Amino acid sequence: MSIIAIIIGGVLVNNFIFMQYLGICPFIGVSQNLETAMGMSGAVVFVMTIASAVTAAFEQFVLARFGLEYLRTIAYILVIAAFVQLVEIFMKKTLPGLYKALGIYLPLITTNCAVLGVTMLNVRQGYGILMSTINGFAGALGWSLAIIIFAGIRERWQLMDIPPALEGFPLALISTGLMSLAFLGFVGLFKGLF
Amino acid sequence: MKESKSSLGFDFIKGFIQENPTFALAIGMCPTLAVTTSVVNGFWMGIAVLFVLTFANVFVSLLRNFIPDEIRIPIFVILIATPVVIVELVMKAYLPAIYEVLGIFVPLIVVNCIIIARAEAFAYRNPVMNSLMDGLGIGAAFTVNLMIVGGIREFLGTGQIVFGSAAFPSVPFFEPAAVMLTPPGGFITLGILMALFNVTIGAKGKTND
Amino acid sequence: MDDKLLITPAPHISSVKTVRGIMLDVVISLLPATLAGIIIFGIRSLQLVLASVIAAVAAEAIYQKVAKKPVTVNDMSAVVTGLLLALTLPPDAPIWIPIIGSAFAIIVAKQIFGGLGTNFVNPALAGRAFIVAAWPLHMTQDWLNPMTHDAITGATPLAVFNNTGTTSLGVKDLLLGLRAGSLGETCIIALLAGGIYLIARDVIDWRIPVGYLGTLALGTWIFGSPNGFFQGDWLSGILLGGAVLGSIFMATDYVTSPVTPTGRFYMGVGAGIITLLIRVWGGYPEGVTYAILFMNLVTPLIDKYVVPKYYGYMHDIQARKAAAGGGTK
Amino acid sequence: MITIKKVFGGVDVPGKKELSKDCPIEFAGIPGEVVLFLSQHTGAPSNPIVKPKDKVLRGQMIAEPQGTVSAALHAPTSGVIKAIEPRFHPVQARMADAIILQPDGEHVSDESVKPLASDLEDLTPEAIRTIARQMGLVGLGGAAFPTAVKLAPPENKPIDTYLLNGAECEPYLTADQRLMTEEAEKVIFGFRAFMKASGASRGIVCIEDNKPDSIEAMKRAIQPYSEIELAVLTSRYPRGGEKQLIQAVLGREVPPPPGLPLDVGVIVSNVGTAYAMAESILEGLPLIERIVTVTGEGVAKPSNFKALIGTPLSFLIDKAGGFNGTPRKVIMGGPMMGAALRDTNVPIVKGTSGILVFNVDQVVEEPILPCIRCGKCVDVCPMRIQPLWIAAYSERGLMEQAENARAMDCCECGACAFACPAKRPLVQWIKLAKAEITAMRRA
Repeated sequence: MSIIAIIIGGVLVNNFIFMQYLGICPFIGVSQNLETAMGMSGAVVFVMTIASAVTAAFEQFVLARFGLEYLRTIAYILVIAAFVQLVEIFMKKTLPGLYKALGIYLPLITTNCAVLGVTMLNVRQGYGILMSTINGFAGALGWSLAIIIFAGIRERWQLMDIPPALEGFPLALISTGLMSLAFLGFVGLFKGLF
Repeated sequence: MKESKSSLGFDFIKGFIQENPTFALAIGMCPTLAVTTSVVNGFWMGIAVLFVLTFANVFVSLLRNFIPDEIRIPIFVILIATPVVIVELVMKAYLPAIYEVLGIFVPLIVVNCIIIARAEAFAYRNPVMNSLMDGLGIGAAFTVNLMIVGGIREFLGTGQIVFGSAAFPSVPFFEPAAVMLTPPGGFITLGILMALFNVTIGAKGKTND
Repeated sequence: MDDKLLITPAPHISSVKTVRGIMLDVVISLLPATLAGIIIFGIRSLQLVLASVIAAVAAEAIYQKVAKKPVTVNDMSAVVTGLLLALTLPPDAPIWIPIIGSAFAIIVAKQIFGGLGTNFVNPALAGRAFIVAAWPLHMTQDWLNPMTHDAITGATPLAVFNNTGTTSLGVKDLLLGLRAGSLGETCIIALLAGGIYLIARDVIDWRIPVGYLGTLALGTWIFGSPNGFFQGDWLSGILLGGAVLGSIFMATDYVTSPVTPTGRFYMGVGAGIITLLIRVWGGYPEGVTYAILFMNLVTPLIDKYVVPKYYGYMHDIQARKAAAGGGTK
Repeated sequence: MITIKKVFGGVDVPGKKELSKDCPIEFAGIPGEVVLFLSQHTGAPSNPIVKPKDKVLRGQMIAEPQGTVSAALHAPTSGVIKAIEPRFHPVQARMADAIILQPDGEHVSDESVKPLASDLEDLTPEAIRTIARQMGLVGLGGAAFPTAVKLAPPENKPIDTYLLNGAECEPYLTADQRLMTEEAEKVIFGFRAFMKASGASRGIVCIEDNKPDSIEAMKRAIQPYSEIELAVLTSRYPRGGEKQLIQAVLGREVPPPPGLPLDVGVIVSNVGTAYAMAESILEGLPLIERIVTVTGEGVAKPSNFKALIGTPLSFLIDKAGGFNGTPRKVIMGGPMMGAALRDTNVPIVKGTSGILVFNVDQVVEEPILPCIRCGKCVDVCPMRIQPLWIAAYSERGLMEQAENARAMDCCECGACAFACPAKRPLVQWIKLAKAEITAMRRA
């Protein structure tokens, strides 16, 4: 499966939100307006890509070598938590601008199901380090596309009288359902072509 | 660390109404949507979360006086990850079919907001017994939620609900809507259920954050 | 005598256009296609259309009664949704499919957001996507042969075209609609008549259908034929399937299409590209529903970034250049 | 002659000028009471220099301008000052101080009312400006901006073209049309005075093509003057807006607020103002009378009056044959930008160009529906902004977002609300937003 197929797969065909149910909580929590959505997307793309690479490397050089696959869950979550902590410290010093922009989202990301989810998917698909990184990047792109589109839609809700019972989560979930109906069209896209 | 003096019974019951993880607090969305394609899947996922939650609550509560405040999150993570690994191994051994169906969502229990939230908000501040009841209560409520959503989606999606060999109704009396098993169906069903919850039970002055 | 004077803000006169008038125009423009569907596919089409429209209107009335909101059924928007949904169905679909489809379209895709003007996806298409996902067999097999009304054997003309890049149907058959296909999509002449009526009545913007069909034709011409680029039969490409019905009546739905003319053209082009993607490389024979739904999702972003250059825009540009120029000097 | 067919947004409105375009201008006569508001122009209100019970003559100054951006007030007829008290102001829709004059019926002119010059050669630009200030001249197109200030552009902003606005794009109103047709020479004389005062080397008279009689008259009047051209524009609302006229005739765009036509070297004045300038110079008559069209299906005999400033509406409507059927709406100004009035015993002010009376069947009372995002308002907006978003933000009180959506650019022409199928009062919401934003900026 070549790189292009993974990218298109991650963004359109099996989008992390609309097709794989991953990363729903921050998706609904942070999509009130476009700026925060873009900020979150930046953080997620950055973290998911690097996290996939780091966990894939960790899998290959530590877990596989010493046969500790059963510790995968603990190992991965600790690696991700540590990695996010490291990134925060590193960015505070060298990239203050980017840090300030992503600041509030970085700690949030460790509990984002999508990050741990993609690392688990990489293992299931049997991807190497390069393929895992690309898959992490593609998944993050798909996630970002979804949240940016949703933020565009939700910005208009401030101009509407939404029934109180539906305010917040219920309407967000139903809207995500409607959006995933549209993404159903991409099922089977480019199958077997690349 | 103020210790709340709530009764054990209340700790168990509150999980169902005021602090219903899915419908009132709206946390733990990913598994609630992903695995609720059938009552059985919902049930087993609920049990897994129940076990992990209770295990974590008890141990956090046991060690709450020894955990330094600054690094409590990594310790919580370890205390949660341990039971998850246990569940993974047990399920892989005894319920391979279910484990295969639940897929990556069993290990994902580690990042499930419900567990970290309960550990942080309750177990870290309350005695063991209360934490145990709280874990059981929230876990049981979550299981019931998953089974309700799973039941609706399975019934509408396949026309019948299957328990092992028994199936109710034996022959579907309508053409099942396969969309209920797909993500769109899941999102819309849960959304409508949450709205109904807000309109009925939740409406009694409880603000839904 | 004076106390009865009305005090309302300027302007005190307004155009003859009303929301109800616009919806009425859309219904009128859909009648030729509906009639053609009934003639080509038999009385079954009429039953589907009636069931769909009645279900849509009933769903809106019931929801608004339950939600204790004023019943706005007479603005005809529910009638339009029901009619549009019916036209996209296979003629032999069972009667309960348009009923559930319309109910879903009106309640879940439109009313829960607060009624007319608040939904972000085209209700009819959301209903159709829901039905296709729920009962795929009905929606991919219940085709009928034109005029003879018997079930077709083999693939639909569009599926054949997607695979072979050619179609056995002559342009005359395509224009008259004598082919298997959805109830209202086949008779191109009737659709074009409705389209011209809407453009003449200034109800829809030509930029969406032209952008859509133009992009689809270009794309089909480039990628449409299996034996090499730039040889595709683009005319059959746009006359087959639901492209004409979708681009004239569905993509131009006010509430879910961009507000600026340029934005509308981009929506048309985008929908054309996605339809091509799905038809040539996708998993379904027809991509019109999903293309328009996807562009509905992206419409708020188009509206946010495709903004007309306001009056006096050039001055701000020159002022900024001068300021920047001043800075570097 | 330049003909301009290109349109820049705007809407096709029913002209409805046939009701009164052929009625010659007639003097409205002297009403029972004349009410002169101290603030009936843009800028500081004027200062009264008379006391109750003073006897005044026609054309005598009764209030002096306060500061540079202000205008003088003169007695429209001879009589006694009854009082200086607050009265309901039709345009500002609130109580405002006004000088109440009790006419004596003799209509005797003050001795200052005598020709100041017979030819422009012996008047310096500065002299023209002081005459404009002394005679209380303000723009009669509706904004009522003091003319003297307009004729004094700053040095760094030279004026190369002066536009005479005879477009009168508001439906029903025919005041400018009658003025151009009957008094073309005086209008051009006043226009040349403006050009001389502002230093503009080129003048263009702009008229919409639905006024053939005015076009003929003005073409003959500008014959001897090579520096003045005639531009005929296809009828379209709001062709007569200042910014829209500059864009259509000269292809220039005024910078966004606080930009002024000065910034692109143009000044625009109404034909009524030019005529008042000519009257001031040739007869020494201050701005005490103006042409007002009383029209609409609700008036028995639509007509164009030369009415005294401060004449109550009821007097003019009775002069125009009274109501024709029961009135449903009385509007001061045109149907697109005019203000609906509570009752008819309010006076006309310097900026009043017309009085419109609608019966029940002219007034369409439709419910306000939710916006269906049809984009008609975006298509017609001459300022090329998006009225639906500004109005939606304003409706919800989100004034910062309304400001970001360029609410302050709105020229309040009403084209969007006219075109809106959901009959939403877009202009009302946008005006509310503009007021809030100005208040926020000041706070």
